[in-house]
Amino acid sequence: MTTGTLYALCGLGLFGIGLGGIILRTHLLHKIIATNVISSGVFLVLVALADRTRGGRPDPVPHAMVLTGIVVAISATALALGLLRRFYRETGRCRLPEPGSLAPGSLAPGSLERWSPERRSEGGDAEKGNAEKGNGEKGNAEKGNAEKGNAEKGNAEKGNGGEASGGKGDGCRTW
Amino acid sequence: MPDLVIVAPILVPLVAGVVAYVAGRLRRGVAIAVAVLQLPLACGLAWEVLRRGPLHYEVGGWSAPLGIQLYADGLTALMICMASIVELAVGVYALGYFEWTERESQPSDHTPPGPSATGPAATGTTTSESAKRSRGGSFWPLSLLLAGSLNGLFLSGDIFNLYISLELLTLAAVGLIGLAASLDALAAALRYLLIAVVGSLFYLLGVSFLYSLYGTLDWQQLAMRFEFDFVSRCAIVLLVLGLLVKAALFPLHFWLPAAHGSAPSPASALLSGLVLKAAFFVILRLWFEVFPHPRLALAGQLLGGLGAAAILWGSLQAIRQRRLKLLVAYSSVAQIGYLFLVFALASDPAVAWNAWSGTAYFMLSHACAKSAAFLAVGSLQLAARGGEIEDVTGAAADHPVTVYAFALAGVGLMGLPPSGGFVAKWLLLRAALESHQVGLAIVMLAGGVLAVGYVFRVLGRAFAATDGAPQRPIPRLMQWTPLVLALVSVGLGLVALQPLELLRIGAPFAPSSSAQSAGLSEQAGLGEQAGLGEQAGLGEQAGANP
Amino acid sequence: MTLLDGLSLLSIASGCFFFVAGSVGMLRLPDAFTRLHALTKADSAGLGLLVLGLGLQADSWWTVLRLLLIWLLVLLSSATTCHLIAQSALRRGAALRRGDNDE
Amino acid sequence: MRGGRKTADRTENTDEGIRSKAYSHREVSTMSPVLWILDALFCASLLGLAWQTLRTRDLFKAIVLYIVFGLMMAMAWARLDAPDVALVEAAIGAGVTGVLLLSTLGTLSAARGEGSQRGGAFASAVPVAGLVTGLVGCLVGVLAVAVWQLPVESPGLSAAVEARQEESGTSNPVTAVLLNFRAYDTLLELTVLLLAVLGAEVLAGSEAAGSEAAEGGVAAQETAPRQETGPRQETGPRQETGPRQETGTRQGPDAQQERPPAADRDPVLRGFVRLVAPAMIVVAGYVLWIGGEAPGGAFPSGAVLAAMSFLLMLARAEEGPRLSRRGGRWILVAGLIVFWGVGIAMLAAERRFLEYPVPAAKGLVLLIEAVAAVSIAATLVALYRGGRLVRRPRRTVDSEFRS
Repeated sequence: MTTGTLYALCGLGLFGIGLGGIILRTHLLHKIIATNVISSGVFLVLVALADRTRGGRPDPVPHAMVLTGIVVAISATALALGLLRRFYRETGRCRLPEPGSLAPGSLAPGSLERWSPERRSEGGDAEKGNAEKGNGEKGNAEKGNAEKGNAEKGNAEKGNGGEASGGKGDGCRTW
Repeated sequence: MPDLVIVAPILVPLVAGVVAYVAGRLRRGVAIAVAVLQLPLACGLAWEVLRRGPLHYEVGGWSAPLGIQLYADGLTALMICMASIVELAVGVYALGYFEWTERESQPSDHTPPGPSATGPAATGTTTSESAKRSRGGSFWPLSLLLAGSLNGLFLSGDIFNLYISLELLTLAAVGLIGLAASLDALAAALRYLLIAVVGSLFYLLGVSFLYSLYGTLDWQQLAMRFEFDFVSRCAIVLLVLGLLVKAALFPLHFWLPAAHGSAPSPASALLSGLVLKAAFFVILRLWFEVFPHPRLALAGQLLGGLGAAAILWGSLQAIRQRRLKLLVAYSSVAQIGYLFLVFALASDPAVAWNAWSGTAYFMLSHACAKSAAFLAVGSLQLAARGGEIEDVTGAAADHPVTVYAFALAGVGLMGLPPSGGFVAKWLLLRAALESHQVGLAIVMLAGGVLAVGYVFRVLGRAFAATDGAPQRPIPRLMQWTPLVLALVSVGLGLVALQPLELLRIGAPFAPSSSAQSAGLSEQAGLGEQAGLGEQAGLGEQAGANP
Repeated sequence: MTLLDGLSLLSIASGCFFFVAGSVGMLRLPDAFTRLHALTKADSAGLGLLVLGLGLQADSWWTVLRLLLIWLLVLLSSATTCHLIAQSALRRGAALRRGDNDE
Repeated sequence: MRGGRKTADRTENTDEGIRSKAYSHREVSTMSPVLWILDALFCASLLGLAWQTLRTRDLFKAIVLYIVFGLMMAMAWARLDAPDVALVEAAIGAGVTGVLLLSTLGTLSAARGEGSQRGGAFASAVPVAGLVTGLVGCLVGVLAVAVWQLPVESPGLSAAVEARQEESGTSNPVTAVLLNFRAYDTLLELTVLLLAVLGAEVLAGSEAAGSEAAEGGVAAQETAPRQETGPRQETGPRQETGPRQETGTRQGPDAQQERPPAADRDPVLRGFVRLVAPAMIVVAGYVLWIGGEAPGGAFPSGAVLAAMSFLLMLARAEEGPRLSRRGGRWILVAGLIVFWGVGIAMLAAERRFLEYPVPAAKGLVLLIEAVAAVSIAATLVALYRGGRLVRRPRRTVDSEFRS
């Protein structure tokens, strides 16, 4: 086995580990790290396979490709982290809801509970729950503003009514 | 100068995107000017391709294995025309959209804060106001960069360059979804970003296998050197799997409805109309022009089967939706299914041309119809102050133009004559029947019937008697642009000959002229077989001597 | 193997020993401050010995100079980082207890 | 075996010292069993680190492990004769990514005043996890067989690159590929960076009622204005900043340590920065310049500059030259503008797009790289700061910019 093959296999291993991580880990920061592990793996395969050239010189083309790839990866990572911070700031959580459960129309009546409360307790720490509760209150207050934008009914009941309308199946509101 | 024809569709929007990023208040003007300019550029490219056959351009003057090659054939030209039409319409619509949303939300910002909004919140609103303006402003550079990346992807002759283009599209799409700033949009954008990045990495791993096997990244050289061995098959699986995620084929579509349903409407139109097509375009290219091999037929059947499943599943979900934009987004899931039927159909060489050209035409007409539908729905939603289908009750009375636009777009989605969707489905159906894949034909018909179902769910509400509250007025731009785009999608059925002739150039299948002309003349009701034959002959000639 | 090689080998080996010791200390020592102590030992002494060993092997003074420069920079930055971490640990009251996530 | 490849054929027209540093392992890379075992150990530790990174529940630990992983990757690149990649991986892959991850973790855990945050459980029950592991394992297994079956030698393009090296205007083959043979890729790559900045800016800046809110139904869950009450607030560092954020830049890589703004009165850090920052500028210039001949170039150089900026921010010494927001934007896109400008100039000179005339190639490559390095550094800083290079706009600039 040549060095190239060895490192290519290692890259595949990283690819697999990252893939498992992105599927199985729930915390978004973990998922983002996992994508970076996957990309490291792919880059390693790319260079390691091209390491086996005839002439004896390493092939610069894959090196350039990996350089490009690293830059693309950091761009995507930075964007994902920006999204995560924003998402956290607005929801107090670091996990994606189940696909579709947040999309208001497709939310079955019971499905909101399916992911919010149990996930909330799953971190195992009370502080998080508190953080979210505080957040939720703030969210309600805030909703007053948002809905004024919508409905131009701009009065106080509307702000409070947000909670009631949450029952309509709107995933975000009951937080 | 003919060389410029192939570079300009990439150069102009990308440079304009950079300019729009720094230009401050000029950005809107820049964006619109470029959107208008792109249409003649795309037509120029199509004309050159028609005249000279497939075009090659070596960027930097380095020939293929070392440098990057741009390549334009009929399919590329058609895609670029498609993109420029949709981008123009979306750009014009967005002018009205962002101006209007800013204007509409401003008064509420200035109203005295309610009991919930205390002092700090009030300062918060001023912050938010400027943020909002700049956010509407970010649409322009993002959409320009998106347009440039799309054209770059369609023109690219290099599989690594395709990877970068795909990533550009992903990041631009995420930015566009993020413009909506709603929580749904954030979650959808995050999910889309993670999934799309992993998809790209699958693709890149496939690229690395191919490169280490064949020592080239140029797909035409790859096509010449390609051997169907085990490693290559692994590479095919990786490439196609990565792209399937981005094209949202049925079991991998789960990110799509939320992402397209929560983006701002102009962005949804771009994403559903164009970005999905880009990933599919790459699969189409690679599958039929790089890896064509009889033993791919089985995998093709699998993809076709998934496509059929997507048609049924997406349509049924669309019918079940309560929200307008999700309905349209699920319709995209279904329509993507039609595109994938080609992999099952084209395994029979006799019908391959019909299936392939039908699919390409389907991309074109679906891009127009779906974008029009999203734009129309966006207008209706704004007018109705709500995104539920219920909310548009009676919209036809207040906004007849918009409702009419949605209906026309629906005609395209359902594939009724004389729309472009009809031509495409007709070609696909013929291919299915002639290759005795009756199941697929039935699914196609069922998909059409189901599309009638979901389109009429909206139309039914729109035409229902209203219960009083009149809807808000919306700017003219936002009423007429969807209508024009929808008219284009319908009109595509009447001018099908020219695009199909364009497609012929550099096509992977020699058109079996008898089936082709018979099919076309029947559906288009033109009956000028002789003329068509002539045109076809010309097209072939043009293709032969570039 | 010349004397120079031998010296170089010795120096590199002892440098590696410092690194191993530093890592073990990092893992085994009970609180932030003692761990920092272990780490900076590895940084300064271990790296210094490595640089010495490599410098003996270098073929030009220019290279030796650059190796020394590297060492100097690492010394500077590790001292600063150590200072900052210790300060922040102090402020957080993490002193002298087993911290799981302090450094 | 890699024994066959040696340095004999390198055109040695550059500083011998650098060569011997950068490629020194080549002499010993004949595949001896000892070396093989070392390689295998190295790969195993890479895999182990990745595994631990994704397995641990403590996110802080995960990030630190990831940074270590990135540094190990850099060594792997060096081992694979890819010193250019090693430089960029160490600087960007490990360094900047690590900074971004840590600062994000800071924002996340600052909300709860904790130093670290639990990563939470795995997604699913054991059978599902088993299924996923099995599937991924199968995929990797099949791919491994494919890798195993690859011919021992790959065709590659090194010969082609070597043949045209003379015309490329640079004697570092990787730079030649990046900035000449495949310059178009690099141009698009810079566009990717711009898109990331744009996206980050959209996300960080859009605090307001979204357009969808006006559109109606789509639940516009609006964020609190920044001055919210609630548990997140008593924290020190905040990462996100709106256009008016006045709190400056307390957060740094160690933001989660909840440091009061002590750096102002911290003489050690200030002294260190004062010493190191100029040196880093010199290094960045050197790396850029040497990129024409040896490992280096715009990306590592930009990363060094960005690292310097992070340091300056950490020491709160970043005031420096005053910039308007628009000025910041110009810096961010300067690299792209020059790159496009060169490409278009070539078109105007009746050449192909990005086809440099051979005598001018060296100068053009250097020009593009120099400007690109600054833009890359600016971009990395901007990504760290939520899409803006300039954090504290003066009001006038802000209002002027509102269109």
